[in-house]
Amino acid sequence: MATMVQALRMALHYGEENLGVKNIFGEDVGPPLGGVFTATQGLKTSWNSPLDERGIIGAAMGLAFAGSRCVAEIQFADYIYNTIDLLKLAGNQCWASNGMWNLPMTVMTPVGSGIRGSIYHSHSFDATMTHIPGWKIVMPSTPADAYGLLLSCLRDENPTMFLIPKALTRVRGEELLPGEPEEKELKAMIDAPLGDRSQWKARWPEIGDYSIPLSQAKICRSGNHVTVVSYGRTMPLCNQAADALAQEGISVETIDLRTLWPYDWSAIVSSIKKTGRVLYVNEDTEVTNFGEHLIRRTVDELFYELEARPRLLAGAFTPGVGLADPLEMASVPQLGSITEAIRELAHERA
Amino acid sequence: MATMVQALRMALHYGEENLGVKNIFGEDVGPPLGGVFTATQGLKTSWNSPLDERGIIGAAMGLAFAGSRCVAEIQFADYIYNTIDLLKLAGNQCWASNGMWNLPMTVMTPVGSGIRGSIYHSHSFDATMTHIPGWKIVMPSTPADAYGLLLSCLRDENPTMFLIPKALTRVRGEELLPGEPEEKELKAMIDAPLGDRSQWKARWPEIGDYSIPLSQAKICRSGNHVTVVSYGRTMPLCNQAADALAQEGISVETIDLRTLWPYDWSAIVSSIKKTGRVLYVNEDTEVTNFGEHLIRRTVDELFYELEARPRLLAGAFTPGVGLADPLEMASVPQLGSITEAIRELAHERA
Amino acid sequence: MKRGSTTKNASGSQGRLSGNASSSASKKIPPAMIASGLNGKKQGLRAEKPSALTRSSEVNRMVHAPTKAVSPLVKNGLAKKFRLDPELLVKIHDHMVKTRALEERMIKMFKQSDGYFWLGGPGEEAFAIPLGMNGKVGQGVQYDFWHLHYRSSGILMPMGLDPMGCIRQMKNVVADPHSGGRNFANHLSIREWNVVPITSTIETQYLTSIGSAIAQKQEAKDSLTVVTGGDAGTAEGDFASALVWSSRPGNELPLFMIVTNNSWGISTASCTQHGDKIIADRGKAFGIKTRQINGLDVEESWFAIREAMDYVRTERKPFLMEATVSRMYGHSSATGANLVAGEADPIATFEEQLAAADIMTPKEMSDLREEYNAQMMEMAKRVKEEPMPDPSTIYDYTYYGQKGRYW
Amino acid sequence: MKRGSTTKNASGSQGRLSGNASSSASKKIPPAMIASGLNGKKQGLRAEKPSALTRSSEVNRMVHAPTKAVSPLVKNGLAKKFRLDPELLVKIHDHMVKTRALEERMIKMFKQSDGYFWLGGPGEEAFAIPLGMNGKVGQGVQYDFWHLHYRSSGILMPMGLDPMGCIRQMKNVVADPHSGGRNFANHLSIREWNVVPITSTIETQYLTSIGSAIAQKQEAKDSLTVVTGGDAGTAEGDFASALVWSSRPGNELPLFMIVTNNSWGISTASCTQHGDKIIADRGKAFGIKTRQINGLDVEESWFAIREAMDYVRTERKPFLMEATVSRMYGHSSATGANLVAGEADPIATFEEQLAAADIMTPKEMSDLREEYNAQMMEMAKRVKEEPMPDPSTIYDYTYYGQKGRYW
Ligand SMILES: Cc1ncc(C[n+]2csc(CCOP(=O)(O)OP(=O)(O)O)c2C)c(N)n1
Ligand SMILES: Cc1ncc(C[n+]2csc(CCOP(=O)(O)OP(=O)(O)O)c2C)c(N)n1
Ligand SMILES: [Mg+2]
Ligand SMILES: [Mg+2]
Repeated sequence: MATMVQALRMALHYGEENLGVKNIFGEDVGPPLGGVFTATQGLKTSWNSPLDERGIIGAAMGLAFAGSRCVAEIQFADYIYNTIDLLKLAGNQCWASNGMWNLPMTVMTPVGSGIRGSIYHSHSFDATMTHIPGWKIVMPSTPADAYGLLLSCLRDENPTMFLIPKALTRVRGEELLPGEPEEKELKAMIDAPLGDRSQWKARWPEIGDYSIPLSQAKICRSGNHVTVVSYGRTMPLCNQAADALAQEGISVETIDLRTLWPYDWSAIVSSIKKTGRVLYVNEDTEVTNFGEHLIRRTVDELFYELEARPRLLAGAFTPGVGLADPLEMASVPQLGSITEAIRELAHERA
Repeated sequence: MATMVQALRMALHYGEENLGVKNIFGEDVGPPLGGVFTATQGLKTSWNSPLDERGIIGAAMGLAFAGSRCVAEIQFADYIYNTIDLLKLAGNQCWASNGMWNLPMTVMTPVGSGIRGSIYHSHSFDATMTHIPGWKIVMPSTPADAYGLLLSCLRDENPTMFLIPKALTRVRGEELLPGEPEEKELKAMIDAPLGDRSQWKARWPEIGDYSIPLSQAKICRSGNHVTVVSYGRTMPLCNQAADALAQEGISVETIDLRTLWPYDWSAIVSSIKKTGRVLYVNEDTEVTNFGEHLIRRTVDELFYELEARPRLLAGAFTPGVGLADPLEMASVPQLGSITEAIRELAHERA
Repeated sequence: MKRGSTTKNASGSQGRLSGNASSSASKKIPPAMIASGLNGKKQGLRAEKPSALTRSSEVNRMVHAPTKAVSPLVKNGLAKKFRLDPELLVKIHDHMVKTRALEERMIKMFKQSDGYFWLGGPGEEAFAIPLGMNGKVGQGVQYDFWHLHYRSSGILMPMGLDPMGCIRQMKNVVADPHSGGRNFANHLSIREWNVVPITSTIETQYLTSIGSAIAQKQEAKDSLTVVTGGDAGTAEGDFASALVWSSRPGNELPLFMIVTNNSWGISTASCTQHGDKIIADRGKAFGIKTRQINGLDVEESWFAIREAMDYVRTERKPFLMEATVSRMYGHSSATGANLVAGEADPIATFEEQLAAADIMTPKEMSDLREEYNAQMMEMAKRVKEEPMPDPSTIYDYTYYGQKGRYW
Repeated sequence: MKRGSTTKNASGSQGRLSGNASSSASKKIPPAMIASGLNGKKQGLRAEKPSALTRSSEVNRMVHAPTKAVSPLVKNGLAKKFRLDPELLVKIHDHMVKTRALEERMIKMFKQSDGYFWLGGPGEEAFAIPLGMNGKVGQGVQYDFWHLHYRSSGILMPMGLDPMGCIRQMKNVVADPHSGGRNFANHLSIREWNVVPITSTIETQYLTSIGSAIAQKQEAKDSLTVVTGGDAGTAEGDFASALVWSSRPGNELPLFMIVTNNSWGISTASCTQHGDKIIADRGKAFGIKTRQINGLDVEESWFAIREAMDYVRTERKPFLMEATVSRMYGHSSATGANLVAGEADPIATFEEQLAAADIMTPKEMSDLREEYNAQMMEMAKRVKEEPMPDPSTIYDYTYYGQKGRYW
């Protein structure tokens, strides 16, 4: 069972071989490191860029203008915040030229907490990013989804933003990708060795064209009492909470949004129509948060079908995630707080 | 009756004389132009900076570190989007140093539509900015409020963001500031002449310490049926709509939020408790919008007091505001759409 | 106009061009292709789209023609001794006048409230037209890419820019071919010629230019990327990023970086902000070839541009050029868009030289000007009748090919 | 250690210092003030806070003492002929060893899971300590401001940095004086000494440094702003912004810009990314004084820093210095934090020189190292018992002075 970084690597390889990806670049993306999370090890078109995020996004846009498909990495989403103007431009070039131009490019960047990254390695990016029109935005929570969504990004004619939940990069999936060798074998094939790597070459397994369409959510657990919508790091926690609460007789439907924009509203609607109760969970700071958009839309379209007020569980509105364990735990949703929020919602009187 | 830019100029002068403001700077902020909206004409500490927004925000932070109070202008909010990382830093330095440092600095920037600014001179900034912790954020809708709020910003020990609704910069107020000379006289005193200005000096009227505390909303119109919360360009439109709807027997309470963060929640609560209906109006694009935060909080705390679903009227989620008149009109709230939204809300069956 | 009656001197101090050009020829790299026709006929309202692959030999013939005897008509040694063929000079002049007529018409439109905002390039023609004429024009990575400043109508004119398209954008009508009525005047976009959308955001084009130059480095033998911007804008870090990325050892980019220095950023004088008295010198620490030129002079521009482009095309390495230009109508309509005293007029200078060299008569030149003025006026009149975009279209093309509200 | 037994040569090729220093004295600008005591006593666990206004004359005496006869103990001409007074050399060495001991203890803490992350400055001591010692240390605009990179413990050590504070930050306990357990190791912040919070965001310090330098230009006669950063980081446009802003004609800033060049950005070799082979050369186009030095050598660093600081203090103009340093334990704990073969050790070199010059014996030096190692170990032990921050405090100090949830 591949980890998420292994899945990303295989998807990028597939992209190089089959989808015309010609450049995979960013800070420390090429050899010898292959990315600080190793997502780009062994790839034939990967290279190290100057330490310049604005240059990285600009270069990606220019490559896209030239019709050369690329994947640009920003090492941590914390360091993408000096490029918001460029992301806005990338998202507006088709519109501004009244449909003349399109920018087929993918930006990927690790987001969120979970590795004790403290103030400058824990930021989320979903709130800021979903406010920028013209992009498609995805965030997987499993290796298989990471693989399949990345393939769809690499096929899209528009700029795509691939958010990698950094806490999950080394978590193994439960599903095998078609053609995926077993764990040890896979590791031997595509993980760069420690020490000297100058002679090393990846041997790539034949993983097929397993792609997951954008804008399609996934029902992770079916249930009738409460709908929980999440993505990324908090998604597995929501599933765990659902499993635990099943013991208490609370039937929770969990939905992995997977594509944040344009998102699968119909999946949410069907579920809420069934449960009448919804909790949105993400770990970005809670003010002007994407979950608040989802609540607004829920209120707009489903107000009179709700049995309880729709809720958001998100990150505390602090300037950062503190390093010390108690601080990180208290700043972003954890299994405990998620479980509690679902339980409370389930028990609220209609 | 001063215009908003005149009020800003007088407040900045007051700041130079009484509040320790030592540098007012930005692109074209100093002589001869005194700002593209003339907000900084005639001020003794104003100067032109290099064309570099990142340098401008960085310089402001450094001045604040050095205890030198400053006002930095970004010529249009459209051009502040390459500094979001720096705004995040300015907002986190006190917190990151566990209270050791504070940054007394004010950034001001014109926002929004209304001057046919098309794609790159019409952006709003309230959504992105309210997602950044550690700042106080204001946005006036009248000259008097502009004066009073700016004074409070210049007194604050924290970074303050002053958003100028550019559509209202030349609109005259209804209230006179204490000590304000009449219109013509004021113009002769503080508006730079056309042509050669090298010998010109402003003569400043004695406007007192008329300041408006931050985090205090203002009830513009009292009413019982519907609460409307807005700020900036759309605020006068909401008031006009309220006046018009009064003729139809709809009693609208309009609230000018004035400080967007930390905002005056209690003013909103009192009003909604009375009306049971609320419409939030702003012109930023509607996805992951600050009004959605206000709706979320309304739902969180007042769900069971609402007689109708709370609503948001905001800018269309497009990559920009198009230049042609029909495009701008259709992209951001106008008097017609605001009036219609209030009417619909008032008529919705409880 | 009198053809062939002038002088030509290819052996001056700037005579490196022919050397370079022949060295490029010996490397079997096709020379730069000219962007516009040379038949000397006045063009009709609708500019013809030139073929990118024609006329290169024609240009070469004219530029490299053997030196002729000095014309007896050149007066007192005061007149410029042109090195370019008269036919080419006349063509350049034609594009310059046409560009100016277009810009001045758009200024008038602004003043008559037929458009909300104007900014553009009067004062840059002597540099812009030679630049555009030396482009390799077409679509895709084998052709030059253009990441341009908002004063670039002159660069695109010799490629066959349709003035009506510009006027439509000025009036923001739905038929505006660059933005469908969404963007400001001179925010041009032409995918067929690799002209990426011009944005107002100062200096970001220096970042995007990196990418198309990378693609060209990887996939093309002689195409290059041109990026232009103003002097004040070089204070943005993005300018430095282009220097860094274009000079990575072993990965140098075919990037022709240009700074058009008009000494101002809106109301702010360069000399008050720029310790880098010669902006081009900023390339030196990176080992980038640099040059500062007088962009108000047609021939100096022509030869400097040819030389730089040949270098970039053949060496696949960057070049940084700073060209002095003027800002004849000030920054934009926001500052009045009136003729500014003291700003040099490169067309006036060029016309004096052309007259002195007996290449064109004053009457020919004023006739030409009037003809173009009349054409532009006619277009501006026509555009008044054209429809605005429909409000229902605001969501169109948020994504490629998408129409209508999508969420 | 043997005092006064070594050589001193103030007349070498780097002899400009005394000239500059005396010229600054003649302008009645107070000389740079030394940041740390010189009494040669081993410091206790708790470093004393030095007074910013003391000891300047003491340093001057040592640096400018008349040349003494060459010690007979200097061997074979191989030994370095020191120009600095032995007492000062011993003090520098003391700070270097103490800094190294602190960093190596923090690395051990990381490996023992007493902290989540380490990065720091082993390999930079020969440059860092002279830099810190020449600061004018205190609070407010009349003192130097420090906008520092995350490898700067050595700069602050001579000012009196409390190692226990660093160790507390490493263990993110509530008593961490720099961030209250919120930030990574070596993300120091000391308002009393104008050390602004060190952030992880590469190169943004070059932007903030502009502001404190403006304040000093306006309000102070001889204080300056120091900004430091790595080599790879200069690819960010922010580095160029500092060059632009510090060299505005007539508004030049007292900004001492430093690049510590260790040839790497994490895993990426500088030579693969930087066409600017000498980073300092980037200042030249701006008319900024520049210099590239060997930051692995104590005396070269000392004199270059003095000279540069004197220039900035007296002329109120910027200086750009590039110092070669090493990265002895690699980038950070993320890359293992193991000793890297081939990386120069400036302390080892310095100790050989000190021994050869008979300024200290190997035994004295190893005793010193052991003593500091023991002190640091003791501190690391103590910190294990200290409490973590309380979760209820996450909102504290979002605003100045504010505690608890505020909205
Ligand atoms: C990023 C950004 N900041 C500010 C502006 C506002 N602005 C428009 S033009 C201009 C001056 C540009 O000067 P320069 O780069 O010299 O170009 P010029 O207009 O002189 O050709 C400014 C400040 C902008 N468009 N973009
Ligand atoms: C803006 C930003 N981008 C990326 C990073 C991730 N990062 C941390 S250190 C580093 C390399 C820095 O290299 P250099 O500037 O040479 O400093 P050194 O670590 O070598 O001292 C990178 C890329 C960051 N911290 N900040
Ligand atoms: Mg200019
Ligand atoms: Mg380095």
